[in-house]
Amino acid sequence: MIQKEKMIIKSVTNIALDTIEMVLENTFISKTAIPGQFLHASIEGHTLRRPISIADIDREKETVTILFKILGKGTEKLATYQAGMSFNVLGPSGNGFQIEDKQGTYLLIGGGIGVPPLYYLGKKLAEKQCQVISILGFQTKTNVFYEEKFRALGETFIVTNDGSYGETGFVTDIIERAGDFDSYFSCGPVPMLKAITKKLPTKPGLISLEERMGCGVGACMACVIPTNDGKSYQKICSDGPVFHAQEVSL
Amino acid sequence: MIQKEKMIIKSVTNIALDTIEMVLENTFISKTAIPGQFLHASIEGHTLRRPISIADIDREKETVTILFKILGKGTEKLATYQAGMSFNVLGPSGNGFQIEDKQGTYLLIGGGIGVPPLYYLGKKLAEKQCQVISILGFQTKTNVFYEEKFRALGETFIVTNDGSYGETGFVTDIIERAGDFDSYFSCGPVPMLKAITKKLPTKPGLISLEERMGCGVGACMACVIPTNDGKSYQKICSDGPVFHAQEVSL
Amino acid sequence: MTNLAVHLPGLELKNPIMPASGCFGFGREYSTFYDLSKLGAVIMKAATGTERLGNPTPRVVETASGMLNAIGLQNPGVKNIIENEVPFLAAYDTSIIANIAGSTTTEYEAVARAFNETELVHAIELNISCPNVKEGGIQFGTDPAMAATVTEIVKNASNLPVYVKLSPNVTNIVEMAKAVEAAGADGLSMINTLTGMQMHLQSRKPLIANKTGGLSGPAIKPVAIRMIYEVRQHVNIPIIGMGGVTNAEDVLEFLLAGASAVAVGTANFSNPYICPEIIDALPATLERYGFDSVEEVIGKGIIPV
Amino acid sequence: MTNLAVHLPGLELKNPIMPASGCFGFGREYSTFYDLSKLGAVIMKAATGTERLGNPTPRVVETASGMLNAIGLQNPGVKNIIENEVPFLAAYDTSIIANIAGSTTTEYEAVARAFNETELVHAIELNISCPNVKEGGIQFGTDPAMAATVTEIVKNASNLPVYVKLSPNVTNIVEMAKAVEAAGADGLSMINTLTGMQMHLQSRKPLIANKTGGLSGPAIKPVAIRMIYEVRQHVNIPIIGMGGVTNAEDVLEFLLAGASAVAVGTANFSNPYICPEIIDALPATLERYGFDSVEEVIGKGIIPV
Ligand SMILES: Cc1cc2nc3c(=O)[nH]c(=O)nc-3n(C[C@H](O)[C@H](O)[C@H](O)COP(=O)(O)OP(=O)(O)OC[C@H]3O[C@@H](n4cnc5c(N)ncnc54)[C@H](O)[C@@H]3O)c2cc1C
Ligand SMILES: Cc1cc2nc3c(=O)[nH]c(=O)nc-3n(C[C@H](O)[C@H](O)[C@H](O)COP(=O)(O)OP(=O)(O)OC[C@H]3O[C@@H](n4cnc5c(N)ncnc54)[C@H](O)[C@@H]3O)c2cc1C
Ligand SMILES: Cc1cc2nc3c(=O)[nH]c(=O)nc-3n(C[C@H](O)[C@H](O)[C@H](O)COP(=O)(O)O)c2cc1C
Ligand SMILES: Cc1cc2nc3c(=O)[nH]c(=O)nc-3n(C[C@H](O)[C@H](O)[C@H](O)COP(=O)(O)O)c2cc1C
Ligand code: FES
Ligand code: FES
Repeated sequence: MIQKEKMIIKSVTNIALDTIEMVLENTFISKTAIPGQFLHASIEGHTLRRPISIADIDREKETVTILFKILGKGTEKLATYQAGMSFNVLGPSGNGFQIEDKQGTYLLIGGGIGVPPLYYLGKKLAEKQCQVISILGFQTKTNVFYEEKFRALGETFIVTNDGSYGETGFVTDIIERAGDFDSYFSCGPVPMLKAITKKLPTKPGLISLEERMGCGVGACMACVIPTNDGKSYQKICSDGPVFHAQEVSL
Repeated sequence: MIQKEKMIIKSVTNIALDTIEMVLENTFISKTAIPGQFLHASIEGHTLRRPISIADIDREKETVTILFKILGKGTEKLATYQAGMSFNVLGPSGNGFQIEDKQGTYLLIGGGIGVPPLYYLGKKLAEKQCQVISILGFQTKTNVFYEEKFRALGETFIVTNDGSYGETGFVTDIIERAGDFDSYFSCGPVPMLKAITKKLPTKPGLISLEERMGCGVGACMACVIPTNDGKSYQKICSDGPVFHAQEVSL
Repeated sequence: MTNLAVHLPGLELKNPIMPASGCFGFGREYSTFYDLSKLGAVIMKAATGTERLGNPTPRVVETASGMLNAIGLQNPGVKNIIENEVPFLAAYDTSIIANIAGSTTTEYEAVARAFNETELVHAIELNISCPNVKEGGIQFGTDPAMAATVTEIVKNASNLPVYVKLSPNVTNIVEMAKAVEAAGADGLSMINTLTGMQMHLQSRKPLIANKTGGLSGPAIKPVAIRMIYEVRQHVNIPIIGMGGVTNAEDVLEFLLAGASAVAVGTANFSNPYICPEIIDALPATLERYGFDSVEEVIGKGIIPV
Repeated sequence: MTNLAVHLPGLELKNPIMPASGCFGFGREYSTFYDLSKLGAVIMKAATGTERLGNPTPRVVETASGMLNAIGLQNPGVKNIIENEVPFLAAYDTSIIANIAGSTTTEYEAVARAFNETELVHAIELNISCPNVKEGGIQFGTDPAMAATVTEIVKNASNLPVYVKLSPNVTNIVEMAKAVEAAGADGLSMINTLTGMQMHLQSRKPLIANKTGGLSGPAIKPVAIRMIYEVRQHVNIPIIGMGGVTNAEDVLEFLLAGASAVAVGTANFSNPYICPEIIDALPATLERYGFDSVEEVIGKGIIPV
């Protein structure tokens, strides 16, 4: 269930170019959220909330970690918030990544600011003794973050578009080298998701999508994505943001 | 000359009900402002600046003191600012109280949040060895501020409308008791100024006026007051806020 | 005790606050936040004759103190709404207002008739002003004669009181209001959104896929207040006011300008509890400004000419 | 190097930025903050045939991301302006645009003729859209035939290029634009303010003494962008865009939507340096979005239908 919750900022860290990691304290969210869910954050002076994925949770410390990139006025303002301050969110929002209760090998494919939700997912999979392989794509070296954290979960490939760090090219160029896997999880820009679902037409996969949101709770019909039959829409904020790879029309 | 200046907040003190005293550090304003001038303050999230009078100046410490009452969204926001933060102002704005270079006895008549500009004026008059008599009117006891500071300048009468502190009634009820004086200076709500100018038709007096402002520099014609002949307007932000008592039509 | 009740055609409101159409779906999502019985009424998302898929995305974007939307009337069609949504809302102790839309007068007529038959809906809000659909919608909302025609047809198709929702995108709002009053409207609902656009610098194109969208939120409140004030002086039917309401002071502004009740749209997105919070704040706010009841405030701010 | 110059009828602008009419007086006050030669042009406060005292106060109030104003065209009259203000501005290396207003076509004609004779003014902005005066003003701005008539009269009264300033308070802005283009307008200027109102809870009255005022500032930007985009597709004369501009990104939005230059109004009140700051930021902003010149951006955002 979604609630309106006050998040107390414990720390703010610049972890890559224009990329901020914030650790937030809140009992309800830390106890109830699952990987792939998001927080709909209220930022002072803004009419609409901003959706930000949950990147990690520490249930003992009752903290939730978010990572965000400064892209426009909302994230710019959020980046000025300091430890000790607080803001309210609606959350945990969305369906999240449903993890089956069977062991296996899972491939995580993240692009840019789509990487964060995969980290908490990877941690949960590793906890269940699953094997985790990660491919993380970034534009350039200064954008790279969380490399060590993913390596701690399993084999990890870093790709930069310009080759300034790790492999050169796109995440899809690496998929073959990752070896075999049971299913995949992906989050990132739509062109990346398109390329991946095209490249892996038969593999079961879950992808996490983005769209501009109004309400964030399923009431306003702002955040829709057409289903694959073209006959209806799914709401990213409440039916998603996670969908079966072949369920929606990208 | 008006400049756009950054004011660094040195202290914020609650000195009466909903009334804040802020000490602001700035070289230019503290060196150039005269009594009765105001600062046109930019407050985050607001399109229009807010005019606030200069209540005191310490030229050595290079600080300017303002006093303001929380009345609406702008002053409410300004009241949340803390020491160490800063905001920008246009200033020093307006003409201010022109003090003649002759000694004498001067009556200061302030009403509510019209009291602040009279304090710096009184200090300047006292420095010039003039005799200062002050009549300060407030709605009720919890609104009273700066009593001791005015007493340090000369004889001071405090009046509250409800009689909860000092004398009971309006500032005009006290004027006779203040004895004789050469001229008067007044700032406060328009009904008060009307009553005073009516009661003292022949005494020279300077009154400070308020009006809602746009530009604050004399360009937009928002803040006008009709002249006494009804044939033209004066601009409160640049021709004022201080006018000869009989020059404008209240 | 301050009295929040308002009596309007078909609507015995326990308080003047209701969520605005399209900003509250059919109430399900917000019912997880609070008891909908608290609301004066609920205005449902627009219903059309058959299912509509709406516009491509992006459908919304934030603007200064507001937002643009071009949802395009996505809804499952009146039949589905009556079967699946109205009964859910009817379980709450609140009035239900059905917002109806269409491309043709026949469609409007059919939707009105269908809601009339349910006997669970208390009033119709006739949406002649949706700026985000190619056909119908806004044409009805900008031409007084067409507005009058569709009002008459909908009035004849049902026994429900009809509140005609006016578009602010007109030269003369009074003329529109008079036309629908003469055609039998029981009330007015105003304002719908102002047509606006935002350019997306990266793609060098309008950001909203539909190009234009409807501007809502605090940005448009002065336009709403002005239009209600103007219309109140020239028509006798009550007005449900809306446009940028975010707190109880705003509600008083709308009432003073001549609205009899107030709908809250965009503010639900910023704060899902906004409606109950405003309702809770109303008594103290009325008192602070010297009023004992909501009805006493209605139109009080109008200076006779 | 990015090229900021724009060539318009009568106006060789070194950059596309100019203060909007009424928000900059006649430049004197702002000349103490910076060198006015930095500006592409200056649009002066409205001039009428004889002195106008304007409306009672309060004349302005802040609204969400904007403000209302009802100055009421206070100005010392065209003769005084030509004697005392124009020479002051003419000393700067910038173009001067005279905003003219009137209650009758005869008044418009006389003011236009007077400015024409000075030979110091580069263009006329024909204000047919001031919402804050009882006579003239807005009627001319909402009726295409009247707008055409006054445009023709002003064109005939002077050799100066005439930019007609359109009111957004109309159902069909394209119709207005086409009417004045056909009547000989050399350009358009849009938008003027949206008519709005704010109620004052304490006094239970409209806060602005004139009751209604003109809404300006970021709140109205989406309406301005939409109207410019619409008009650009249907007329061939250039548009000076305005409405809520506060930074260089906003300027690009207006250019993409079809404006050829951009005026900055309300933002001068928040920041007296706003015009030079935007001018300084333009080259880097153009570059960031892949442009080498201002002229290249004009109308680039329009999707052909
Ligand atoms: C389910 C979901 C999860 C997300 N998780 C993250 C995350 O973990 N880290 C992160 O950095 N970003 C994430 N995003 C993207 C993030 O929401 C946007 O970058 C952010 O809203 C931009 O806001 P802004 O004010 O800085 O940008 P502006 O462009 O100024 O925003 C203007 C408006 O557009 C919306 N908007 C802009 N870009 C996007 C976008 N890509 N998706 C949705 N709305 C957008 C904003 O919410 C706002 O309403 C997520 C988006 C979604 C939908
Ligand atoms: C020359 C001058 C000097 C002033 N000095 C002081 C002072 O020293 N201390 C103090 O507390 N107040 C002073 N005021 C009044 C002060 O400017 C207002 O109380 C303040 O602007 C209210 O802002 P708000 O956002 O809290 O109120 P809101 O009502 O939310 O403001 C809305 C708008 O109205 C304007 N406004 C509201 N009340 C006034 C007013 N009385 N005068 C001018 N504009 C107003 C605001 O500036 C703003 O644009 C002075 C006013 C003037 C003109
Ligand atoms: C996302 C969204 C969807 C809307 N859908 C409808 C609708 O279906 N029917 C309708 O009459 N108005 C619709 N509106 C308009 C609102 O009901 C309301 O008139 C307008 O938003 C102004 O109020 P506000 O500023 O409080 O949002 C919609 C508004 C928004 C923001
Ligand atoms: C205080 C004020 C006075 C104005 N006076 C005039 C005027 O005399 N003539 C005119 O054509 N427009 C006038 N306008 C309208 C502006 O020129 C401009 O069209 C409008 O404010 C939108 O731009 P902005 O949002 O940047 O302010 C005035 C606007 C304001 C705020
Ligand atoms: S954002 Fe409102 S339905 Fe998803
Ligand atoms: S506030 Fe603009 S002239 Fe005084």
